[in-house]
Amino acid sequence: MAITFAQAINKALHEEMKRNKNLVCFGLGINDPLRFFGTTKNLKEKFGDERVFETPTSENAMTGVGVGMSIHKNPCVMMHQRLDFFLLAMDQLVNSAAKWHYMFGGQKSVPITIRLIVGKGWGQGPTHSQSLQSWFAHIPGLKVVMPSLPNDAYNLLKSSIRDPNPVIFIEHRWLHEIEEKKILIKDSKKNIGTKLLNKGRDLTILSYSLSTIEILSMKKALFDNNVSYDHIDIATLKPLNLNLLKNSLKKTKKLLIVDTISHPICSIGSEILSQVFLDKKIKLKKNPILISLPDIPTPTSFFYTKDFYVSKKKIFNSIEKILERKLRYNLDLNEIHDVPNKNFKGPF
Amino acid sequence: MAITFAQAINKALHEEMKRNKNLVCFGLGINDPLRFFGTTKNLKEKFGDERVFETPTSENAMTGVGVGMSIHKNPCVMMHQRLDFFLLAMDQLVNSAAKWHYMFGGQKSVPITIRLIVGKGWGQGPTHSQSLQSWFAHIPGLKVVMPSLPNDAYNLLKSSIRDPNPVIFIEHRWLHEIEEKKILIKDSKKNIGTKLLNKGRDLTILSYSLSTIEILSMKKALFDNNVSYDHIDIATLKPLNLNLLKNSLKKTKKLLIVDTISHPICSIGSEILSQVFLDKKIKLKKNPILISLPDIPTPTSFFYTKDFYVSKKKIFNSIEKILERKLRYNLDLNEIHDVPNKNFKGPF
Amino acid sequence: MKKNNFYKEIYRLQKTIRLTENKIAKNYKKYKMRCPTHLSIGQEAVAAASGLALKNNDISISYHRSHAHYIAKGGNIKKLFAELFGFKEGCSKGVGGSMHLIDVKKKFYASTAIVSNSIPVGVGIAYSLKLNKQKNIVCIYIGDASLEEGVFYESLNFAIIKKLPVVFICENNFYSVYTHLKDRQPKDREFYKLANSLGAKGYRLRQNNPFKLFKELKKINEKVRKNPFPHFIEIKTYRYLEHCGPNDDTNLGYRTNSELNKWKKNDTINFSANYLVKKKIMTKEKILKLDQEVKKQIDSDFDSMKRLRSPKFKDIMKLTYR
Amino acid sequence: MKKNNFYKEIYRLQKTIRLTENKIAKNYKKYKMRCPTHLSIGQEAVAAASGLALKNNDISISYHRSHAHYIAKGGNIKKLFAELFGFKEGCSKGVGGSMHLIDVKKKFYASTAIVSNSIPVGVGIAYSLKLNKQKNIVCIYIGDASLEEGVFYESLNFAIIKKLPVVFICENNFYSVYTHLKDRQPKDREFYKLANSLGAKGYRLRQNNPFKLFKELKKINEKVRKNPFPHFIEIKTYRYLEHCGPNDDTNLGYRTNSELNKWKKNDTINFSANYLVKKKIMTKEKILKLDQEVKKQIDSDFDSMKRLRSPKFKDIMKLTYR
Ligand SMILES: Cc1ncc(C[n+]2csc(CCOP(=O)(O)OP(=O)(O)O)c2C)c(N)n1
Ligand SMILES: Cc1ncc(C[n+]2csc(CCOP(=O)(O)OP(=O)(O)O)c2C)c(N)n1
Ligand SMILES: [Mg+2]
Ligand SMILES: [Mg+2]
Repeated sequence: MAITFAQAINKALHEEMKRNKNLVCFGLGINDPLRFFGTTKNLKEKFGDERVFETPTSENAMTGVGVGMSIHKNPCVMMHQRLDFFLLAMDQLVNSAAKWHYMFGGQKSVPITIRLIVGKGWGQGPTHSQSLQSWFAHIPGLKVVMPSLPNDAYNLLKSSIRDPNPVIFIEHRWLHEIEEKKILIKDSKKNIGTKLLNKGRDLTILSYSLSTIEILSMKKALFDNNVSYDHIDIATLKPLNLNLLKNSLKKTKKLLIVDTISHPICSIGSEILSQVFLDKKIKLKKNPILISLPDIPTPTSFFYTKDFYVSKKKIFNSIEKILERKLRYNLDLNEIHDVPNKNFKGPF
Repeated sequence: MAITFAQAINKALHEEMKRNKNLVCFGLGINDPLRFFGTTKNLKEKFGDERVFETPTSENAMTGVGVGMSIHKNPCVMMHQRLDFFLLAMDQLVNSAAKWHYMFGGQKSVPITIRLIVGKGWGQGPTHSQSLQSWFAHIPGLKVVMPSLPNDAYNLLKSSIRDPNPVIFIEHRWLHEIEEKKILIKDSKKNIGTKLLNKGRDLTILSYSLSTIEILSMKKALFDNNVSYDHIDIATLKPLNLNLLKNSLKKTKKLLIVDTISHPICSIGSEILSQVFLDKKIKLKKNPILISLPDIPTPTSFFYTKDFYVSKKKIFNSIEKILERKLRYNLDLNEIHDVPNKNFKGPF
Repeated sequence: MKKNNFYKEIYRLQKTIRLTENKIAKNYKKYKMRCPTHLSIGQEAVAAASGLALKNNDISISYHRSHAHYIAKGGNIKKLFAELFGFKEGCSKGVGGSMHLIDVKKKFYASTAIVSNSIPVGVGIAYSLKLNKQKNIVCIYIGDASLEEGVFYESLNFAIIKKLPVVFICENNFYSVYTHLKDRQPKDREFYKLANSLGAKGYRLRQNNPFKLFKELKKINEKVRKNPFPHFIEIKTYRYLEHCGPNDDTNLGYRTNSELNKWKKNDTINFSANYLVKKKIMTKEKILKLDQEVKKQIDSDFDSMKRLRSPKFKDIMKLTYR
Repeated sequence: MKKNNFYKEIYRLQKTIRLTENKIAKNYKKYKMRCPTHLSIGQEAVAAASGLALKNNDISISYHRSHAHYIAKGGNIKKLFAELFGFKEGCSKGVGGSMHLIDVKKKFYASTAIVSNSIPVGVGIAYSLKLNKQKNIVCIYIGDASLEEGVFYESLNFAIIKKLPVVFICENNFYSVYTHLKDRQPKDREFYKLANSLGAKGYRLRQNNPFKLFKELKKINEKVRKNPFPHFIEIKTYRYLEHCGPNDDTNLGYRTNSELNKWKKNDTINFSANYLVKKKIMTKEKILKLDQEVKKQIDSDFDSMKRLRSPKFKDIMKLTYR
């Protein structure tokens, strides 16, 4: 039976709420009629509205409340329908959650998982589409997870919830309807989350979150062109484990990083490049390429976003450049660039 | 006549306040008895307390107030005695100041300069010592400036104030007492701020802010060891102009980045490395080295900070590693690691 | 404004807002206005009365549900439509969308999308007005959820200690998205009393008679103009459509049809029309004529969108910095 | 506590706090306690009365000026000294310093250095207590500047709608660093009234008679314990020394000697000592003996620091994550 990313999140939340009677979930919209894009369906019905509660529009306080609950007896999952709103809570995140365990000498840790949804398309515009994973990765004390497929969403959300440290769990809104055949249950104690999605010789493509789905959708075209590539999906951005990447690079000696949901400067992409650059054991045959969003806020208009967002064409072109040969590919001209699928009718 | 960094800031503020009758300065502590580490001396006396005003402890609102003043008729300089407090204002910084000009179609810009002081030593600890330049550099719409010497502080503060865009102006607390012989007045319309402080053949050392002072203090020792190096101080971090660095690297083919006031992940250092790595025209002879703080919050204790902060020894060792030869150097064993100079007696 | 003329103007403004919003609602489902859009249908009286109570050089600033405030301050309706469609001719060049409106000439300074985000910006403008000795005021529109964000309190505090010429107009429509006020704030909280004890001057006005509301607001504005000080005005109101988008939403179950119908029965536009007739300020026929005039203008503004061309990303690529 | 025993306990606690802080002040200038340190000398009555009014399993949480609250909740004084010196034996292993104290066993849950930062954390603990059906309360200490941060209002609002067992103790010492309250908040603002109109229960108590204060707080705490609901208590008080550090600071000119002396004349520790004698609860001699006992213990705690060894960074390198 197929399961969507949103259903996988929902399943993980149900199981963890059942498993740990102390776990609490809260957020603005958690109990709305659509149930937080379907991810919190039946949660309140099952576990009551003391453990699953709606909040006032008070992002900073609610983050602190989450810290308080979780240093006391109640680990929690906090959620925000847009990452952008969470900018109000940076004091509690950085000065409290991230540092608590350390600055109080290791006596209390903060088992909080913070789900942040990243918007795209349908005019989300400058303040409803930001994805700040590199901010979070910069802060010691936080972990950062960004799964791309339902299985990882499920397993990583479970391990994040069980992690005694604060975990930022970022979901791209366009992933919610992505399906996989079934859920394979992994060991939920570890933040797994780096894996090989395709195996080849000539090129290593690294991606995460929505970018991974984009690369997956190009699989056939690349196959038809005899492009033999390693495709690595990296779902745990902090702590960043690049072993798989580095091993791959020793073989392919060519690197393309596809990070279509981040601005370029001081990004996860830059960080990965710099770590590869610093490593003595890796010598590339060609300069790597990093694809990211332009260093410009997201525009609202349908017309502008078309070129603001990274097109498949651009990814194909980058591969051509690295491999130094032309590829043949058909782009679906009926595809609309600002919706995740044909049924999506906005607004969020 | 020698002038300190703090005096240079003060001089720039006086001149700009005089030059532009609409300019306003505000911040918590701006009119305190010590006058914001001496940087706002006589400002209130000269320009009155409507243009130079103390604020309540309301970082987020005051940032928005600054945006409001500056989109109307009054450009302004806002200041925070510690960068850490400014975490409360990320919504107004990122969702308002950085995006205003863009998201309203280029009709109103936000000429605000935000001075942030970074603490170090004397037990500033986890929440009074953070330096988040890479966060700010990640956000399109912001500029980021971090001078190391009085001349740059003076000229860059003036150009920042005249810049029609929001500029984050970060001052390391330990720079305030640094002296230069005299102020050379530059064209204040441009954000200059990358310069060669030493010229050589074998190695390029890049640094900014306090790290630059640290490298300058090693000049004689490096000279005595016949180390021939380019020393580049990069004071404007966003927009980042790496031409000088790249030209230097074409010559030296060896790179050491000294960034002793930032955590490593997704840092300015990583960004610079990645940009060098992406550039086809640069081939290094050795892997570069990036020196930064460990990925751990700042501890408070005198004993811990000794090894938490980057020592001169570590810098020397890195140079030895890149040059593949031993250096002779004396470390001042009387130097106390947690104060900028012998007169400093805390607490801030 | 000529004596009694304001009656007509308020009515015209209410109608203009209603018909503009209806036009958007009706056409939204063609999926060409692709951005989150919060309509003010049901809340027009507040915008109309408060907008007309401002002088041309007064400034207003608003939140995500801002079409009405933009229009009420004289904002260009063609540019509003163009903004929703994402054309370069939009009031924000299509970059901002429905939640980021601006009309610099008309001194509608901005609306923003993050709850309470525009509040301190409005207060900063007021500080600037004071510094420049301008005799103008700033009108800051907020929703009821704004009182849940700390920045509201910080901003109001600053406005009080600096005695700034700001008038907060709080449109209390009881809901924040799908959540009723009683689940977000203390049950017996009275906004105007809270404003008082924070140190501002609090008022509670009603929308049911927009003409009366206008006069009350006008009086308050003149007071603030003379003796700058933050005033806070709560006006209870109600949105007829869903939180975001063009549809009815009582089927979702978070509010009842009977609640909605109660407000619809007291629709302020109907009230205004009836009032004008009853008080013999306008005849039924004149009103109908005015309605048609308004409708025609809006139709023509909307139709003009067809003539606009798709803009290109490169048109705005240089806009990040000035 | 035995009947009347609380008199002695309050006095002892006041004295303990005063002498501990004095000890720190006197030794700070040897530059071995190298961290920003905010002393509570002058404010002991609030800490002593409120600390003793809590039960062992009640929780308290505080702000940057927290030594007194830590001690009043039973916090280990040796570990406090060690924390200031930066030893591994400190209550936070030397990682946090003066502004980050904790004593988990005594349920002093934390103090933090960012103004108002610990408030929502305290409220979260209260939510957790409620969920776990514990009959305990959370005492959140704040300064007067806390009311300038929005998060205070957000947190209080949440505590009210969830009916949480929290007691805010606001130590209003009139200053935030060098700035008087009247330059930061509306002149005639009354904190307790503001709390009331936010929807909490507001009180204004006085420190002048610490025994009375204790009884009043005790009563409020029991009320909250029975019917969980946020209570807000303002107590005016005064710090004798500079904002941060061990010195007198009237030379700076932001406050007057006469203001300081007025408060010193009404020193609450003197009051308590006199009261005990007058009410024949303790003789002068007994008090002197107690004083000496307290002093001896503090001296010995402080002296024990000499025996501690310098810790190494690697001892705490693994502490960032659990
Ligand atoms: C900081 C922040 N949190 C959450 C949201 C999501 N959000 C958008 S509109 C809205 C409701 C606001 O309610 P109210 O202020 O009463 O205005 P109304 O929509 O009722 O007009 C919310 C919570 C947001 N935009 N910003
Ligand atoms: C968010 C933030 N802004 C500024 C500061 C600097 N600061 C440290 S203590 C303090 C004064 C706080 O005053 P109050 O709450 O009255 O406590 P008091 O020091 O008087 O006990 C300030 C502003 C800070 N620590 N945090
Ligand atoms: Mg509402
Ligand atoms: Mg105070």
